[in-house]
Amino acid sequence: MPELNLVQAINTTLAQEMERDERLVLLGEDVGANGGVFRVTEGLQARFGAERVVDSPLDESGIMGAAIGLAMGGMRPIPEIQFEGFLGPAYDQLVNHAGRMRNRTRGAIAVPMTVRVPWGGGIHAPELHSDSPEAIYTHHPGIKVVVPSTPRDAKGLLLAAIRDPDPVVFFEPKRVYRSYKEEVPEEDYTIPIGQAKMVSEGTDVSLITWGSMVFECLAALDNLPEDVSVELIDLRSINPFDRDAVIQSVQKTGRCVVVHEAAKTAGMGAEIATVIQEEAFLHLQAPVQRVTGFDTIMPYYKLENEYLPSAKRIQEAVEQVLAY
Amino acid sequence: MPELNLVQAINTTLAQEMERDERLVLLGEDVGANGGVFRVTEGLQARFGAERVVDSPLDESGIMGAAIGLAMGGMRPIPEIQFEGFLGPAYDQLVNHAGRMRNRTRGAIAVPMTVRVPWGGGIHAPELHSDSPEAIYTHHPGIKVVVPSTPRDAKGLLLAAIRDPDPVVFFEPKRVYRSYKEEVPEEDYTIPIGQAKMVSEGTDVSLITWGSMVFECLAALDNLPEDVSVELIDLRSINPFDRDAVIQSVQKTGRCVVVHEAAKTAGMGAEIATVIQEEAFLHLQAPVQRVTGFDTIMPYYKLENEYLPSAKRIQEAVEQVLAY
Amino acid sequence: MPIRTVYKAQIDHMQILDEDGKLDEKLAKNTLTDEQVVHLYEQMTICRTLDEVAFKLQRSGRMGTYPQNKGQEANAVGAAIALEKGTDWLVPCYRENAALFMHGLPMHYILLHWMGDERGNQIPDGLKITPLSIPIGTHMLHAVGIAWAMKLRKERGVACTFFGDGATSEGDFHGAMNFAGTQQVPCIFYCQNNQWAISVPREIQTAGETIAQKALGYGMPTMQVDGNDIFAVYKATKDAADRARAGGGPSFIEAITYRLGDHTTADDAKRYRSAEEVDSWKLKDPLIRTRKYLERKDQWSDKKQSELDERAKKITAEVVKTAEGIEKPHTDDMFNHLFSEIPAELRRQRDTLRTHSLGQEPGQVGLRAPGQAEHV
Amino acid sequence: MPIRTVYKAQIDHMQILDEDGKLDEKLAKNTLTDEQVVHLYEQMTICRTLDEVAFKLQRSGRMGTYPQNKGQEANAVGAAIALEKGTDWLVPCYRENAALFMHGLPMHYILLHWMGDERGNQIPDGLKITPLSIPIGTHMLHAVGIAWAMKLRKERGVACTFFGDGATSEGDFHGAMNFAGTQQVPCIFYCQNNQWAISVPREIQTAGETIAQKALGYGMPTMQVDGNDIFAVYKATKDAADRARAGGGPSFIEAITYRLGDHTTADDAKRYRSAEEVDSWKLKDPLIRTRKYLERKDQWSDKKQSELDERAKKITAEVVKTAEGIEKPHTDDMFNHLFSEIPAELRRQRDTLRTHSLGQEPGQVGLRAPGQAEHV
Ligand SMILES: Cc1ncc(C[n+]2csc(CCOP(=O)(O)OP(=O)(O)O)c2C)c(N)n1
Ligand SMILES: Cc1ncc(C[n+]2csc(CCOP(=O)(O)OP(=O)(O)O)c2C)c(N)n1
Ligand SMILES: [Mg+2]
Ligand SMILES: [Mg+2]
Repeated sequence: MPELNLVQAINTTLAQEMERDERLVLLGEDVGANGGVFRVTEGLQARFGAERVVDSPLDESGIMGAAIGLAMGGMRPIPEIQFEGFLGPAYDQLVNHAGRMRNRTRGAIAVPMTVRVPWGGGIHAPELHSDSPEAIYTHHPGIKVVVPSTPRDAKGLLLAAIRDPDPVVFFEPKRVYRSYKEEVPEEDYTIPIGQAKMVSEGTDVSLITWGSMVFECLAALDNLPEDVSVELIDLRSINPFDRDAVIQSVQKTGRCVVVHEAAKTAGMGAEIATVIQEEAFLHLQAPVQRVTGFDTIMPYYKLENEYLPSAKRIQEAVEQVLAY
Repeated sequence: MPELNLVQAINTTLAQEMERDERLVLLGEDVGANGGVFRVTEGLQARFGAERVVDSPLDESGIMGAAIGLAMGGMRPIPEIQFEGFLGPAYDQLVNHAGRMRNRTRGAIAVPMTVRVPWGGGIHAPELHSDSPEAIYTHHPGIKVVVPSTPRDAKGLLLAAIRDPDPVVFFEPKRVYRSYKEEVPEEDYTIPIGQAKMVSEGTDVSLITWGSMVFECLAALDNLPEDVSVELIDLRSINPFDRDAVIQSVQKTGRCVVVHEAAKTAGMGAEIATVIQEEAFLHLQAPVQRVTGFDTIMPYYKLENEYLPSAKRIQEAVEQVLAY
Repeated sequence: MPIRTVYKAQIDHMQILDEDGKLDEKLAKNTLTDEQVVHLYEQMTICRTLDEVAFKLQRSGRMGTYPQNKGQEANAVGAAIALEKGTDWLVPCYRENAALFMHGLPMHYILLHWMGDERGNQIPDGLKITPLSIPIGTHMLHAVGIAWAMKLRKERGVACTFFGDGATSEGDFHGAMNFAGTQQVPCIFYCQNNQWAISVPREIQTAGETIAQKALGYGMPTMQVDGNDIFAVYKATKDAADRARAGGGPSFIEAITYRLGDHTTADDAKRYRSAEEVDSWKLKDPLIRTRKYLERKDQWSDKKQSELDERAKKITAEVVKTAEGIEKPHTDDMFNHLFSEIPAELRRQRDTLRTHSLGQEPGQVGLRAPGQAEHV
Repeated sequence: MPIRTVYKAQIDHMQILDEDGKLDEKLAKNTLTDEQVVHLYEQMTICRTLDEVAFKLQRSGRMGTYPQNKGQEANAVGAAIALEKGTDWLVPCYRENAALFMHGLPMHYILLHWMGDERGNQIPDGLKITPLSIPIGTHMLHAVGIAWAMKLRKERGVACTFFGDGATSEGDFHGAMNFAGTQQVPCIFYCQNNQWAISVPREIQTAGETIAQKALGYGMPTMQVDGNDIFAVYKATKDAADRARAGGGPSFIEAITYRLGDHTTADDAKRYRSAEEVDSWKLKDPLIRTRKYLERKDQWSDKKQSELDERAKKITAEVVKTAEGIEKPHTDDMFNHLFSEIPAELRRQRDTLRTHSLGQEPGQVGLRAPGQAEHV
């Protein structure tokens, strides 16, 4: 099995699936000769031609709307939005068209497409290049949202997303792109959307997160006393998310910390905490705690590390939850 | 004191404030000769001229972006977006520019504007005319969000919003526009953004809501046994919301139901429930319950009433929370 | 060269059938046969009758807001007959009812839609039609994508999208035009410039002298036609479709027309436009003009007219009956079609019709056994 | 009339100073004095020196991503000198550094910005400049609003907004052009068409033959200029500003130019464009051409050049020192400026630097007494 980083895993998976399914078309800014600004689509235009790997005009709403039309016309588009901050102009097409089409036509018209979007902070990029808007696209019904944190998961989730008959937003944690390698099976496999991954089993406290924060949580675990048994869950899918995994874990541990990069208020941490208190109320030994970005704009990079949840902040929250 | 409905209260307040402050400019689709599709700006163009009450091209992003520029240039624009469903095209300008400008310029440039938007369901309108996206604009830092439920509150909150040095989204519950009248003082008064209203005091359960759901909650109260003492709180401001009022109420009652029109998942109900369990954990006698829109698209009007929280659903949740 | 000209353009306006029903024979060559004209006249009449019926339904509380097509019918029928049913896609806004009917949409679908029922959008299999689009100016991008798909799949189809003058101000109009141009997709942009976007007149919508000139920025062939003239509409659409099929890419058509009614039943056009203006446009009504032409060619009579009126009444009465005969949808319907497979939590919401989750023993609250899959 | 012409247009391209430094005297009349040309040459040289310094800062890890202006400097300085400092607004993208400096922005602000510090956007009082705009194509609407505000306030200022060829594809470009046209605001749309949007060439960006023709759709005066020619840039901008001040509304300028460097320090332009293409544009470099002109007019010498180079080095070294001397911002800074008054919960987050709320006695967890107001 080859060792791949996240960029390579997505790249090879795209190639593999484009080989298998002629309906796949990639479109986006700089995805062609340049191979994308993160090189995720490197070599694909040379291999599959400029008809299937399309450099688009600089217009995210156009990319999204045209992709919706391509899907309605029988293709399986994979639009790329260059950074999650530029989903803004495409928001209306995504939530009000892609997310509604099947429902408003009572199943007559579907929009099978996978929207690939580099996501999250941690790479010292300019403004609007480090956000994490997963809660936004989860609150709007009709769109699936996934955030793989490792190359192996990325492959399985990407294949599941592409083959899903509905629109999926596939957020790619930039910080992980080249910072982590693992063996990725060459064969075809999918990971069901909506299934969390148990990263480490534990009995004292549940730690729930996704994306690059999985690694920050792992770092936090390293600093915790040996006898603290943490159950670390990588949610992987945000919409729908694995309620069962979350609830069962907290029913077991009675304590929970949710960690995400996005701002706290009305973020996914709130939903997860609420589901826990709704469904595991009598098991809870302490309030569910949120370790998240602050309720302010993701700062320019000098303060980026202060904004993002750190291993230290996570550790502190875990300790306090345990001490409650 | 004149008895006014919500439309009249907003209309007269706009006129009053335009008289006082020359920097105010209204802009939007059909706000001029037509007085807005809900007649909220009726008569204002005739009174203040076409330079201050501007019929704009059909372009919500343009309206929002130009309003931001007007604010940067020293005016106090009041853009109207015709229905909340059409905030979609204006989303990027609103969250990524209006919401960020002060912070990204470290206070050098501000965007004082009030975005008026008819909001919510219940009037049997076509698709995208009945949504309630308050959680979206609350999750994105930098924008204040208010939802007055009565004419008197509307006046006080609108004046506070217009005079606020930062962008405020002013959601107007359509269902209330002409369905409720009350006396509205003629004099100038503001209601601080961030301050909830105690609609009725109680000791058994806190019922927290906003917008037209205030009236649905009142209807639910009518159907509850006399001896059930419900504390009904009209949140009025969503961002920031009155954490103190919520927490203190639940510390007293130990039980809480949150009601809103928007879809459940990642809606404001989650944030409120989470804050409650964070800050009043040991007082909670039962899980906080959410009575909300379902996690699907607001249906066309034949099923609209089935989608929206009803007095019956609210009553049921209150009874179950009490029985827990 | 210090100053040199780098670009030149010119836009023409075409009219074939004038307001008195007189035809320009040269331009009319190879356009519509008399038989076709009769057919289009009938379609326009039925559509207008439906408008009247729909208006009454709304007024009597049996239907929600409805936008009449009155006055603009020539655009729909002239374009529809120039396109191939089942091959070409129609991507409408909401003032092209007759085009949809001609391409196979059962008439009661339109009423169902405005009666607040998504099943009015549940386009029957085989029809190449997208549902009415409520958010203005956003659906043209879908037409571009559909046309693009046809190009990639080497199908001969063309996508024709309809929209109003107001829609040309939206950002997505710009995107659609630009993508269509750069990808050279077989797409026709049909703008029904009816002079108003609700209460906003064309002059406030854009500072350009014409709408047609907007296409110049995208290197797209463009022209103006008299949109109340079925011949001109037909010819412009047919030429654009032929060009698209031959690989010539997209085209833009600005059709000058007028809505004779209110914007919708929720509107009162008297608030913002003069009776004189409306009256002057009544003289240009496509129905009157087409009838005059047919009379001139001895293809029409009062008898035929009253037969047609009778038939239109019967058809539309039947349509109303069908639409009103359809039972209110089951609440399940609002959950079942969000995704191809309904997620577990949404299924719970559907089955319990509630979002709150109390009422069961804690410990078994709505939980399935681990790993137990959900199937619909 | 069956067919009649309803619209005609023509677009011209203007060059005054050619690639060899030769001037078209007639067109150059009333444009730049020799003294001004020297000044602009100096400004361009300093800006280019800053580019080189910035590049090295990035490569040595002392600064984040940086977009060089190299090759495009004539646009910035030619436009800046045509506009009135302190009266007219500059609403830039990120390749107009020299214009901002000429209108008063301290040079270290630009470095601070790219060093990941919002204080680089904290425009000093009195300057009419908006900060660099990262999201492409969105800031032109702000220029329109600012211009509109000046019109309403009866000020004589003009807003000039800069953007690239790629930016013209965004929906907000369309909106900005349309609002500017309908409101007839004093706004200049200055498009630096440098042939590329990162790796996407102009031909893939739009099917139009020119970018300038995009303005036709909005009824806006439009032209092309040689963007590496300070005279042409000056004249086009000055004419547009004069027209705007006289109430003539907005104008569009497409300036043909080229970025000689990579898109940013994160880019490698060799992946997508040929050395021949870059070489051919090196010959059109505005610095070379301006120097040739000055030499031709005996206004320049090798000595002056080495003095200037020396001075540029000193200035930019000073700027780097200033920027690097500014201490990392306090974490409070990311909270203090979100709103004019900091809300209570955000204040708690600022003061505790955490989002979770445990650690105090339950019952007093982070709560203030009821009614106790928060003041900053
Ligand atoms: C995005 C969006 N904004 C606003 C509206 C409200 N609205 C409905 S129709 C309309 C005017 C449309 O004008 P035009 O495009 O000329 O079409 P017409 O109705 O004249 O056929 C407006 C503003 C909407 N439906 N969608
Ligand atoms: C809305 C948005 N989409 C994408 C990007 C990423 N991006 C940054 S610069 C750029 C190309 C800009 O091209 P152009 O407008 O021609 O300006 P140039 O860089 O050539 O000066 C892109 C795609 C962005 N910053 N903003
Ligand atoms: Mg119209
Ligand atoms: Mg460029």
